[in-house]
Amino acid sequence: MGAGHSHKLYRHGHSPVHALPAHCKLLAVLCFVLVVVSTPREAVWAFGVYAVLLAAVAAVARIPAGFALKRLLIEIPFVAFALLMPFVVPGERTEVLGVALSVPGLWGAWNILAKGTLGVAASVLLASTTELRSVLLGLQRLRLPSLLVQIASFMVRYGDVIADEMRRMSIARRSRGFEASGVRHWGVLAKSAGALFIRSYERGERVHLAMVSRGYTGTMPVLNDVRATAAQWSYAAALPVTALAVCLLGWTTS
Amino acid sequence: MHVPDGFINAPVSVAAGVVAAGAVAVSLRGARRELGGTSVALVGAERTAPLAGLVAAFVFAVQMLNFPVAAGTSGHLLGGALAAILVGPFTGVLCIAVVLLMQGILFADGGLTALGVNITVMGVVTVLVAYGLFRGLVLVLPRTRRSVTVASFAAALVSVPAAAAAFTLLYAVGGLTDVPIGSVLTAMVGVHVLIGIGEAVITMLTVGAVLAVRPDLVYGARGLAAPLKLRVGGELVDAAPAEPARVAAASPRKVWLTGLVTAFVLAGFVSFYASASPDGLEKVAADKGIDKTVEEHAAAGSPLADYGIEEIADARLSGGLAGVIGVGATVVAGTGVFYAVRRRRADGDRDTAVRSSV
Amino acid sequence: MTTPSLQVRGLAYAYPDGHQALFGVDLTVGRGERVALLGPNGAGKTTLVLHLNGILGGGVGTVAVAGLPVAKAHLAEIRRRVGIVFQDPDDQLFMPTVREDVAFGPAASGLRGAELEHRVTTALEQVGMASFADRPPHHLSFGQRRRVAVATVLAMEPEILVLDEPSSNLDPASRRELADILRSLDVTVLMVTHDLPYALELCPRSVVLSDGVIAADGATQDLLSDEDLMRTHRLELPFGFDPKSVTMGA
Amino acid sequence: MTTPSLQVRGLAYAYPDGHQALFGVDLTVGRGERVALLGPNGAGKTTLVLHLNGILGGGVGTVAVAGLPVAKAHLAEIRRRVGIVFQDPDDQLFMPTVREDVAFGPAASGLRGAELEHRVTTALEQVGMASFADRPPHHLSFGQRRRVAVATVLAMEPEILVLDEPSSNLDPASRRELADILRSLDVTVLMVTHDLPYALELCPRSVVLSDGVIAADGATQDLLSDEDLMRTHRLELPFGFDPKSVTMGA
Ligand SMILES: Nc1ncnc2c1ncn2[C@@H]1O[C@H](COP(=O)(O)OP(=O)(O)OP(=O)(O)O)[C@@H](O)[C@H]1O
Ligand SMILES: Nc1ncnc2c1ncn2[C@@H]1O[C@H](COP(=O)(O)OP(=O)(O)OP(=O)(O)O)[C@@H](O)[C@H]1O
Ligand SMILES: [Mg+2]
Ligand SMILES: [Mg+2]
Repeated sequence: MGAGHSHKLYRHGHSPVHALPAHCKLLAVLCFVLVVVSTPREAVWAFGVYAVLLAAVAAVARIPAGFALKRLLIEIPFVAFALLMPFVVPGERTEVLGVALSVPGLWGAWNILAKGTLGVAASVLLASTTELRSVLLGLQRLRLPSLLVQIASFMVRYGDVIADEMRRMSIARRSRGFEASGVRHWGVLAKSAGALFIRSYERGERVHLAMVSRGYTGTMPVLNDVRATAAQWSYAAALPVTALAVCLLGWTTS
Repeated sequence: MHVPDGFINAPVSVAAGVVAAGAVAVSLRGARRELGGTSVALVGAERTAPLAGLVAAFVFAVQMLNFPVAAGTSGHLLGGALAAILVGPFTGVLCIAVVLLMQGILFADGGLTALGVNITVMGVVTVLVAYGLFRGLVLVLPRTRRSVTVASFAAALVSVPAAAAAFTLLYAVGGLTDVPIGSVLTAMVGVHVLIGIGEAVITMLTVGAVLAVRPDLVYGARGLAAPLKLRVGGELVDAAPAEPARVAAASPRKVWLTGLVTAFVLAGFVSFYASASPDGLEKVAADKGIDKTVEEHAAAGSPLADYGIEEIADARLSGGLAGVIGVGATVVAGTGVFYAVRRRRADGDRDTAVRSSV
Repeated sequence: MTTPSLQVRGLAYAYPDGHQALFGVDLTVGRGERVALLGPNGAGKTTLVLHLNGILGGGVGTVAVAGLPVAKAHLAEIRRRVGIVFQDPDDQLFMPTVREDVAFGPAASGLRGAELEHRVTTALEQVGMASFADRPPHHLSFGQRRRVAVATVLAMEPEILVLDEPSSNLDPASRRELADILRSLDVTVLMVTHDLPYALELCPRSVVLSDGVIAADGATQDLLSDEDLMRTHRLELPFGFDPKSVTMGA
Repeated sequence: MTTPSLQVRGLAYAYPDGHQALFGVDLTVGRGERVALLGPNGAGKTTLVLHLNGILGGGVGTVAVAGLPVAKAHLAEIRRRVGIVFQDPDDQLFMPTVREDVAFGPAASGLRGAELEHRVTTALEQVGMASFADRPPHHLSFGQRRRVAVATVLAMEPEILVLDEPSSNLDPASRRELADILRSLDVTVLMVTHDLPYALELCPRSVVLSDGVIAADGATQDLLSDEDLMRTHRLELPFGFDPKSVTMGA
C-alpha cells in the first residue's frame, strides 16, 4: 500500500522533470531508446552525445550521479556476457595489451554495453522522477488495454500485501527462535513459500472483497486526471528529438 | 534473462513484439473466462484484474528470490509455469507480461525496446511449454493430487531450458554479433537446466501447498476437487454442482515411474534443441517457428494442451551435452522426490504435511 | 408490516476446503433495530456476516436485504445499502492513505468534490482520526486501524450497518464513543461482539449463534440473565458485572 | 535483590517513516510479577512490546531481559526466554497446519519426538484447540486463530510471557480460561489490554503508557480508582462495573 505512493527507485523532488505528466515521460523515454537502438554502433561519438543528454536530464531532475550509477548495476549479467564476446567471437583478431581479441567481438561488446547502458539509464531516470501511481495513470493515458493497467495496479497493491505477509512470517519465525542460517533450513523456507502464496492469495481475496463491499465494480474511481499541455509535450519531446538529430547525423557520417 | 536494449536487432525485436502483442491480445480475451467464476459465488468478471494482479505480484516477489546455481551464477524464478498452472495459461501470459512491463519501467530490468523479446521468451514460451507439458502429463497420469504436483515439477523444469533455447534461437537470428551459437546454446541450456531444478522445486512446493488447502484455486487441477457437500437438517445437499473426481494417493512406485518418464520426455525435448546444428538455425527456419507460434495463438482454445506434446512427439532422442545434464538432473530429482515421499510416509501420521510438501 | 432490513432463511454454507460453518440459519432484523450477534469462537458469526452483502454465497438458503434478494442483479444496490466493518482491519484498508481509503466508498458511488471531502472529514472526525488523514493505514497502531475501518464504512452512510467485533482493540474511551455514534445514527445495526456488557448497553435485542445455528433470540437482558443458556454457549458475564444492576440505555 | 525479568531504561524509538512512538520509557518488572500495560490507542504499547525480544531496535535506551542486554549476541537466548503473543494472530501463525505451527518454537529450540508431541498437545489442550491440530491456521475464525497464537507461545514454555491484547476477539469463556492459565503458570507476565476489569482480575500491578511515556505505575486497583488519571488517558471503566465492589484475585 505504501508502494502505491512511491517505490524504491522513486526520488521525491519538485524539478521540472518530476512535474511532467507521466505519459509524456513514458513516450519520450520509449522514443529515445528507439533512437539509441537504431544508431549505428560505429558512430561512437553519437553515444557520447546521448550520455551527455541523459546527464543533462539528470541534472535538471536533480538526481545525484551516485544514485543513478548504482541503479545501473542491474545490467551486470549482460555486461558479463558482453565481456566474453571479444574472446569467443570468431573473426579478425587484434592485439590489445598482448591479448588477441576478436574485432567483431569487440564491436559486439561495445554495441551491447553502449545501447544497454543508455537504455537502463533512461529507464532509471524515468523511474526516479515518476511516482508509481502516475506511471499507471500514464500507461492508461497511452491507451494500454485497461485490463492490463488494472492488473498492473493490483500487482502494485498486492505487492505490498505479499511483502507484508513475508515480513510478518519472518518476524514470527524469528521470535520463535529461528534464524535461517544454512542449507538445513531450506526446508522451512521452501514450505513458507507455499504458505506465502496461499496467505497472500487469501488476504488478497479478502481485500478484494472489502473493495467490492465498498462499491468497487472493476474500475478504480479516478479522482484526479492529468492532461498534458502542448508546452509539456514539447518539453518532453526535447530529449528524443535531439537524440534523433544526433542519430541521423550518425547515419550520415559513419 | 532480462534482455536489455540493443541486444537483438530491430526486425527480430519487432517480430517478437508482434508475437507478444498477439499473445497478450488473445490472452486478454481468454483470461476473463479463466478467472470468471471460481470459489466465491456472486463475484464475477471483476475478479479478473485483482486475481491476475495478485498472481503477478507473487511472480514479481518470487522473481526476486535468487538462488545460487553452480559456479558462481545464480538464477531466479521465471514463474511462467507457476502462473500458468495456478491461474491458467491465458492469465499466466498476462501476469508475466505485466511483470516484465513493470520491471522494465520501474527497475530498468529488461530494455523497453526488448519488451517484445522478453515477453515472448519468458512469458509466451514458458507458459506454452509448461502448460502444454503439464496438461499432457495430467491427462496421462492417474487423476490424483500427487500427479498434479509431479506434473508441475516436470513442467517447470522443462520450461526454463525451453526459454533459454528460445532466447538463443532469437539471438541466432537477430543477434547483432556472430557468436558460436552451438556453444552458447549448450551453455545456456546447460545452466538453465540447473536453474530449472530450482524453479521446479519451488513451483511444485507452491502448487502442492495450495492443492492441500485450497484445491479450488489451482486452475490446472480443476475437476480434481471433491464436490462440496452441505449438511442441512441432517441431510446432505450439494452446494454447487462440480464434476465428480477420484482423489487417492498414488503409490511411490508410480511417482518414481513418473519421474523416470519425465526424465525421458525431458531428455528428448532438451536434446532436440541441443543437437540442432547452428547452421540449421537459419533465418527461414526461425521465421517459420515464429509463424507457428502466431498460428497457435490464433487457434487458441484447446490446442494449447497439445502444443507441448506435439513438440515432444517429434523430438529426436539424440545426445548432446545439455540433454545428458537434463536426464541426469531429472533422474536425481525424481529419485529425490521418491525418497522424500517414502520417508515421509514412513514417518507416518502426517498425510497433510506430505501433501503440502511434496 | 414493513419489509425487514435483513431476512435470512435456511442459510447453510461450507468453505471451499469443505469445512461447513453454517447449518441453516434463520434471522430477521427489522428496520431501525439494533441487534447483537453473540456466540462462541468459530460459531459462524463472521461467515453469516459475509453473506449479508453477497461476499460469500453459493450455499443453500436465501438472504434478502430490505426486500431485495442478495443475487447478482442487485449486488451493487445492496452493497450501497449494507456497510460491513470487517473483523480484521487489515482486510478492510487497502488504499495508500487514510483519506483515500475513507473516500473510496463514497467516490465509487459517484460522490466528488466538496461533498466527498465533507463526508471524509466528518467520518474521520467521528472516530477521532482526522489528524491521521495523510498517513498510510498500515503504519497505524491496531486500534487506530480499527477506527479508520469504522470510518470507511460510516463515510458510505449505509442504511444497514453490520459490525464484526468493532470494539475489540479499541481503548475504553473510543469504545464508548463508538457506542455513542451508533446510538446517534438512525440505521439498522447488527453487531457481532464478545463484549456482553457492551451488547447490553447498545442493543435491546440479541441473537445467539452457536455451531452454525441460531440457539436463542430475545431481549438482551433476558438472555444475559439466563444462566443455563449462557453456560452452554460459552458466554459468561465478566468478573464484577451484574446485568440486573443496569437499566437499558435507549 | 534478584535481577528483574524486564528492565527498560530511557527507551525512545521512531519508525522508519520518521514517526516517533516512544519518548523515553522506563520500566522494571520483577521476577514472577504480573503487570498490566494500559493506555490509549497509539500510545506505543505494541512498539514497546516489540522491543522486548529485539524485533524492534536501533533507537535510544537499553532493554535487558533477566539481566541480559537485548543485543545481537544474546538474541537467540532472549527469544527462548521471552514469549510474545502478538496483537494480530496473523503475525504469529505461518505454518501450513496448526500442529506444525505450535511445534515450530519448541522444535527450533531442539525438542524432538515424544517430548515435542507432548508439548504441542498440552498447549493445544490448554487453549481448547486440540481438535483443530490438522487444520491450516489461516482457515480458522479470528478467535480460534488468537487461541492458537497463544498456544504457540505456551508451547515454548518461556519464563517471561508478554501478551499484546490476548483477550480481544476471544469469547467470554475462553477469556476466563486464559486468565486461569496465566494465573496457574509460574512466570513473569506483561499483558497489554484495553479490558480494564480483566487487568484488575489478573494483574496486581498496572502501568499506564501514554504518548510514548509511562504516565502512571502502581497497584491496579488504585489506578482504576483514580478518576482524573483515567480520564486523561482515555481509560474508562465499562458501563455497570464498579472496581470497589471487587476483591483482587490472587
Ligand atoms: N477460510 C476458511 N476456510 C475454512 N474454514 C473456515 C474459514 N474461515 C472460518 N472457517 C471455519 O468456519 C467456522 C466458523 O468461522 P467464523 O469465522 O464464522 O466464526 P466466528 O463465529 O466469526 O468466530 P470468532 O468469534 O472467533 O470470530 C469455524 O469453525 C472456522 O474454523
Ligand atoms: N509501522 C509503523 N510505521 C510508522 N508508525 C507506526 C507504525 N506502527 C505504529 N506506528 C505509530 O506509532 C504509534 C504507536 O503505535 P503502537 O502500535 O505502539 O500503539 P499501541 O499503543 O499498540 O496502540 P493500540 O492500542 O491501538 O494497539 C502510533 O501513533 C502509530 O501511529
Ligand atoms: Mg469472526
Ligand atoms: Mg498495539
